[in-house]
Amino acid sequence: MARKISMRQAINEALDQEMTRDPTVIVMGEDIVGGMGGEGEKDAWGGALGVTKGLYAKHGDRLMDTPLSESAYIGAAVGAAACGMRPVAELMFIDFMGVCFDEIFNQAAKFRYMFGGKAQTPVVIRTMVGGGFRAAAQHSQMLTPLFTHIPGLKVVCPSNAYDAKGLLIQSIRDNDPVIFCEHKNLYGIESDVPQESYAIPFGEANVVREGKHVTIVTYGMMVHRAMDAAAQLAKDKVECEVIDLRTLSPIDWDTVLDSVENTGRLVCVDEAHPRCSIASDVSAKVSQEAFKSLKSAIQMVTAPHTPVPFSSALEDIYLPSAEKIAAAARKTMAN
Amino acid sequence: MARKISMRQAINEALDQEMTRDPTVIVMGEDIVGGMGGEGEKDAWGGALGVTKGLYAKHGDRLMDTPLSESAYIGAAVGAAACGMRPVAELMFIDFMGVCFDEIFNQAAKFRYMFGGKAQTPVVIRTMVGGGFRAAAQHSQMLTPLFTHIPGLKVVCPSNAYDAKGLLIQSIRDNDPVIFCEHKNLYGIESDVPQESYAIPFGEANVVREGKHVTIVTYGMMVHRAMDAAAQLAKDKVECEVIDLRTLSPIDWDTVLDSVENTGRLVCVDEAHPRCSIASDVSAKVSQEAFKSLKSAIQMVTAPHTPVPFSSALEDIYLPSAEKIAAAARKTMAN
Amino acid sequence: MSKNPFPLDKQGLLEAYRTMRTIREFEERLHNEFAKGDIPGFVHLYAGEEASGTGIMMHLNDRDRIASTHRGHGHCIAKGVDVKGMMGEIYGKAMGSCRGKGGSMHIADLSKGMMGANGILGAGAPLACGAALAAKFRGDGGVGISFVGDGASNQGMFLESLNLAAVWNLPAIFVVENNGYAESTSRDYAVAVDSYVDRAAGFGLPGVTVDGTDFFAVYEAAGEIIKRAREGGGPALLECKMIRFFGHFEGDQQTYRGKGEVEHIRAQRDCIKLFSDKVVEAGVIKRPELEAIDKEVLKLIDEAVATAKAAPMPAPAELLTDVYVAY
Amino acid sequence: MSKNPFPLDKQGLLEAYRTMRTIREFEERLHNEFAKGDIPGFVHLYAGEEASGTGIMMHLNDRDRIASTHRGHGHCIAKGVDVKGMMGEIYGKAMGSCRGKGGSMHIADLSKGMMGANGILGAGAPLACGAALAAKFRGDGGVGISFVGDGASNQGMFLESLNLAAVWNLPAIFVVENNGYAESTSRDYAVAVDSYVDRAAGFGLPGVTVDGTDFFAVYEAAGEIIKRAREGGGPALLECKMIRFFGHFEGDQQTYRGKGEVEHIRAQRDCIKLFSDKVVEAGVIKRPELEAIDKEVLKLIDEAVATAKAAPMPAPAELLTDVYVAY
Ligand SMILES: Cc1ncc(C[n+]2csc(CCOP(=O)(O)OP(=O)(O)O)c2C)c(N)n1
Ligand SMILES: Cc1ncc(C[n+]2csc(CCOP(=O)(O)OP(=O)(O)O)c2C)c(N)n1
Ligand SMILES: [Mg+2]
Ligand SMILES: [Mg+2]
Repeated sequence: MARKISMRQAINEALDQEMTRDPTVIVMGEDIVGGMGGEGEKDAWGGALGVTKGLYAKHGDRLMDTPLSESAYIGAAVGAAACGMRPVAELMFIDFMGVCFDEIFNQAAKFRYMFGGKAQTPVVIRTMVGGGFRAAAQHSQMLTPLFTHIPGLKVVCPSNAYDAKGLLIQSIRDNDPVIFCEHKNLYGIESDVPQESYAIPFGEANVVREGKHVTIVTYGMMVHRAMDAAAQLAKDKVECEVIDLRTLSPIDWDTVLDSVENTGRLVCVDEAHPRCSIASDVSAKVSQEAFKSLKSAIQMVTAPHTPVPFSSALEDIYLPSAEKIAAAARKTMAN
Repeated sequence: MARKISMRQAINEALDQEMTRDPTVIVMGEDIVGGMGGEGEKDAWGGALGVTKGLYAKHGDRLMDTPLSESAYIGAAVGAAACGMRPVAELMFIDFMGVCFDEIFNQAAKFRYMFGGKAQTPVVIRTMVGGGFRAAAQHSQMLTPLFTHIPGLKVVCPSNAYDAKGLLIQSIRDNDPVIFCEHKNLYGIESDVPQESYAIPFGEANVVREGKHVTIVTYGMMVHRAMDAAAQLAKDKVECEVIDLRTLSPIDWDTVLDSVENTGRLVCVDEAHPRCSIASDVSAKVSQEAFKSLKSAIQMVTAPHTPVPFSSALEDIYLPSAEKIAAAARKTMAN
Repeated sequence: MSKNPFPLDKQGLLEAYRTMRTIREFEERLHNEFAKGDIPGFVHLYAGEEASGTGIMMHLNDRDRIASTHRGHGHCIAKGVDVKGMMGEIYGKAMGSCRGKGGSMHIADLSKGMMGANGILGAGAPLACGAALAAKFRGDGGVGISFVGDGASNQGMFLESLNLAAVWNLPAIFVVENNGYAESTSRDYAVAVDSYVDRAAGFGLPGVTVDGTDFFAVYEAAGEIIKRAREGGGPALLECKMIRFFGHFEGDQQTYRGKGEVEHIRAQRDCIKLFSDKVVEAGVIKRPELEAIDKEVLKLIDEAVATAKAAPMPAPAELLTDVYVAY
Repeated sequence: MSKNPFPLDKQGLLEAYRTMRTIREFEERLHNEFAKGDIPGFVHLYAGEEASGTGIMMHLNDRDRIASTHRGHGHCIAKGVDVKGMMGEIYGKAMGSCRGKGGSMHIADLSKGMMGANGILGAGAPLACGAALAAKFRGDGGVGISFVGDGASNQGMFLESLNLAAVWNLPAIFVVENNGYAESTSRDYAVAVDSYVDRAAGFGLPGVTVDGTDFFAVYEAAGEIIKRAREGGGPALLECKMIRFFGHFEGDQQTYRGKGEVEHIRAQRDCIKLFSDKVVEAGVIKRPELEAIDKEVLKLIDEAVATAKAAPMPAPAELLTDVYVAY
């Protein structure tokens, strides 16, 4: 049964269903329950933005609030995963990765390879990404490229409630560590989501709009901006094909390359900074593999090479806009 | 007066000369002196691979050994930099960045921007990078792309003793935080280095070999592999232009683009993993800016998307080889 | 006029009062403006905790440095950062302390020794060690002070810093502002030791716990610790037990708090009330003198808000300044 | 036959001896092979420290997990990892414990509860918390044990873990193997507290210090702590004071050590000698019984080295297995 629910609810439902299905699934993080040790309501917060709210009532101590010690509890999730559990640890904001990255990239990501295939580490790290929240330089970053660079990690970034549910379920069932990136500006966005449990396989991009003139490749919140740009361009009879990568590692090169072989034109859109980004990664791959198909130079629309500014006046121009995406697409048409 | 000295000596000399010139330059790290608190020799180690050996005798307490607490002492270096010092902090291996990344990317890198230009953070982080040492998955990584992605950081990776000295001096004098990457396999390599102090500006790549057929862009140890490949190809009358980027952020696009406009062919070589790498970054930029000049698809030669394996049999094929680089260059010629 | 039993002269007492009132007024106003929807982003208020920052900062000068937290407004004001610049910053305006680029969580003024509020918990502790190190090298008698909450006292960066400061014998001071909560999580749940004196002792540091709602207790304990640090006596930890008037951030419903908790603390444990009553009862200051300050403070905050609201946004070109833009 | 005054029966004592001898022989042999230039990479030897790992591991079974350090060979052997596989791994061969992909610093065998040596100091502490958490959820009475050196006891990840284990009341044990040095830096310089019992107390953890060269002291202290953890009594810290026979890593000239230090400890503080003398003097075991074990161990190590040297390298295809290769 499909209903319209928000991405926040979809994530909550995925956690609920997987916890119900598999007793080895546990969930931990700062204030993911909330109210521990105090005199008021338990489950007072359900996470900083309420995503895990209500799960404590159903699953009790399998949700664990943590001290403010990301290395310790994310490392504990990694260790528990290596010992047969399937922990989902929340890193409240991806911006906090700097205090716990070792347990992610040197431990979780490397165990399987480093131990000759004799270990698996099915841990999921749920984390909030992205700008537009006026949350300034240390609470607004995208940082997906840093994780995508690291072998052994899988990196997921859904753009809507339906994908969020299916991809989170897949993340929990997957035997490798997964960085599950939730865009804080998408939590409230609703879409049709079946009640039943379902998993969306990794490495399958979604063609969210078909078109024959220009391919736009992106993920996360930028999918919506790309769709807006495509709608603008359609008025001028420029038909964009918009591809939502959904998972950045693994990445679905086939869908991207097929599309560019058709359109001959590509715009890579990334909310991350430009250098060594997902946008440059996709641009590089396409220019190498679809060289002969390209009718014009690939365009990139990214955040600038600056920290995220606080002021709304600056953050609004920091983030790639539909206008900039449309302009880039027009540029590929002009050449 | 130029003499042949090793990259190890060149780095030591740069530190020595800058410490002599500027009393605000201080140096800190684990065992960079060595022997503190014990009964034997002070300056017993001079760093894990002896790079800072002898400086303690000259500069005394301006070299500070640290507890095994990278966040604390690298953060202290950042804080001291914001308060008027010019600290050079050693992170023994870049692989350890996961325990102190926050102080680098959220603090040092962002102060100037976040504080509206009212702060500067002239800190240098010297760190060992790269493979070929049989040091396995947690002591062999390149990781330059992770730092290059971050706005506010400058990233340097010299390929020889001459550059190491001049770039380190520039790093210390620069007012932004600099990640200074020293390839552990290059410490022993000698080249002509003037005794006098000199600074090499950032963002100026070095054309280490001129050629008209194919451009090879790389940095660090791979410069030597690329030169070997170029020598091989020269026998077949294929003339490679080899560009040593020297600094990855800022990066010298002009030199790269000029070269590709001449040759029309590009091979990007990177010891890092392929996804969101320096190689993909350069490839993206060139395919966008020099689209019309390109005669064939850009080729990338990188490490695979796997952790660094321990066994020599595997590490040798893990690292990009001169043969692979030559094959890639040939491929650009074939199309 | 009766004899002054306090460790500060009348002028000092009035100054302390003015600082605390300014913080309180600043925060109460922000609370109201936020509720109207006028203020963007995350805002963490220091109301209720004024005695701590003020009692400590009264000992400092501009060459002493502090590294603050996400809950940094009070520290900024007490350290002398311009209030209008702060308000402008919180509104994201070009006249803000950081030209609108930082926001509430990143207000800094290096010229005042304020190294920044910080969105990353625990990150200030190493920075304060660095400030202390710089002071030590310069030999200027300056100190570096790091503030953390009870929650952040479990962060590795903070814990490592205690050890580093002791090893290097730095003039560094670690203030734990223990308000009983980290967001919605009680200190009793998350900090696995009853006394911060014991935690400090685990790193060879002397530790002192004071009632952080008692300005004088803070002032005296901080004075001793700071003096010792200035004289080369090394680092120390100071725990201020205190209370938070508002939610963790604006918007927090605070259902995790016990029934009547907020009402109780506002009535019984308001550090400014406690301070005022003491100085008035001792006959050192007259109530109208305090009320005169209240008025001036109110005017200052009114002006600050009005100025901030009216001020222009940063120009678009500001996006690409103050950083090396390599792309 | 005289009465056995030891906490282990004869078989147990012989087993302990065999484990310690195996570690010693393994490490001495590596030292020599390394000197010949046959062994690649960084190698950190556990020789001299055998009583610690052995005394602790004697209490464990395969469902108990340990997270080790860069100096992990001794922990592996004591935890039951196959010695030939280990030697093969150190030589980078396909028959190695990790099929040649890990090397000395990454030997692991999850089936034996060995979660890996670790090249990142302090990183094992959170992992051991995770193992303890898993045991708690399964209710199988298992424990998670983290080893760190004195140097690594200053790492944030380790310090945070002490608090986390206490907050979650985990069956986690933190063993500080204090050999007086972190590389060339003395513990007295880098650890700003005299007693690890105090450091543990700063996180609400009971702590115990023992002479780590005394197998029996380690065995008994560990036994108590492990038993308490198994029964839900929560985490603890155990400091073993010990000595390192060789340099930090192979190639270290050790000029930072005092004159005669190494000779002294080899002569006076060799944990295996101390153990042997005790059990022989007590009349529980006869010297020839130990010598018989020595021979068997020597043979085992001879075979391990011969096998490792003769074994084939991993096939090139191995480069791309055991990981998702997305590119
Ligand atoms: C490294 C890091 N982890 C988590 C957070 C999210 N966070 C912000 S404030 C807070 C609670 C802080 O509690 P405490 O340190 O007691 O300070 P208080 O808010 O009570 O002043 C948390 C968890 C953060 N900003 N940084
Ligand atoms: C996070 C991290 N920092 C630094 C190092 C480099 N390093 C390896 S061993 C070592 C010293 C370790 O000392 P200790 O913890 O006492 O263990 P020991 O070698 O004495 O057994 C250092 C600094 C590392 N591997 N990881
Ligand atoms: Mg608090
Ligand atoms: Mg040690």
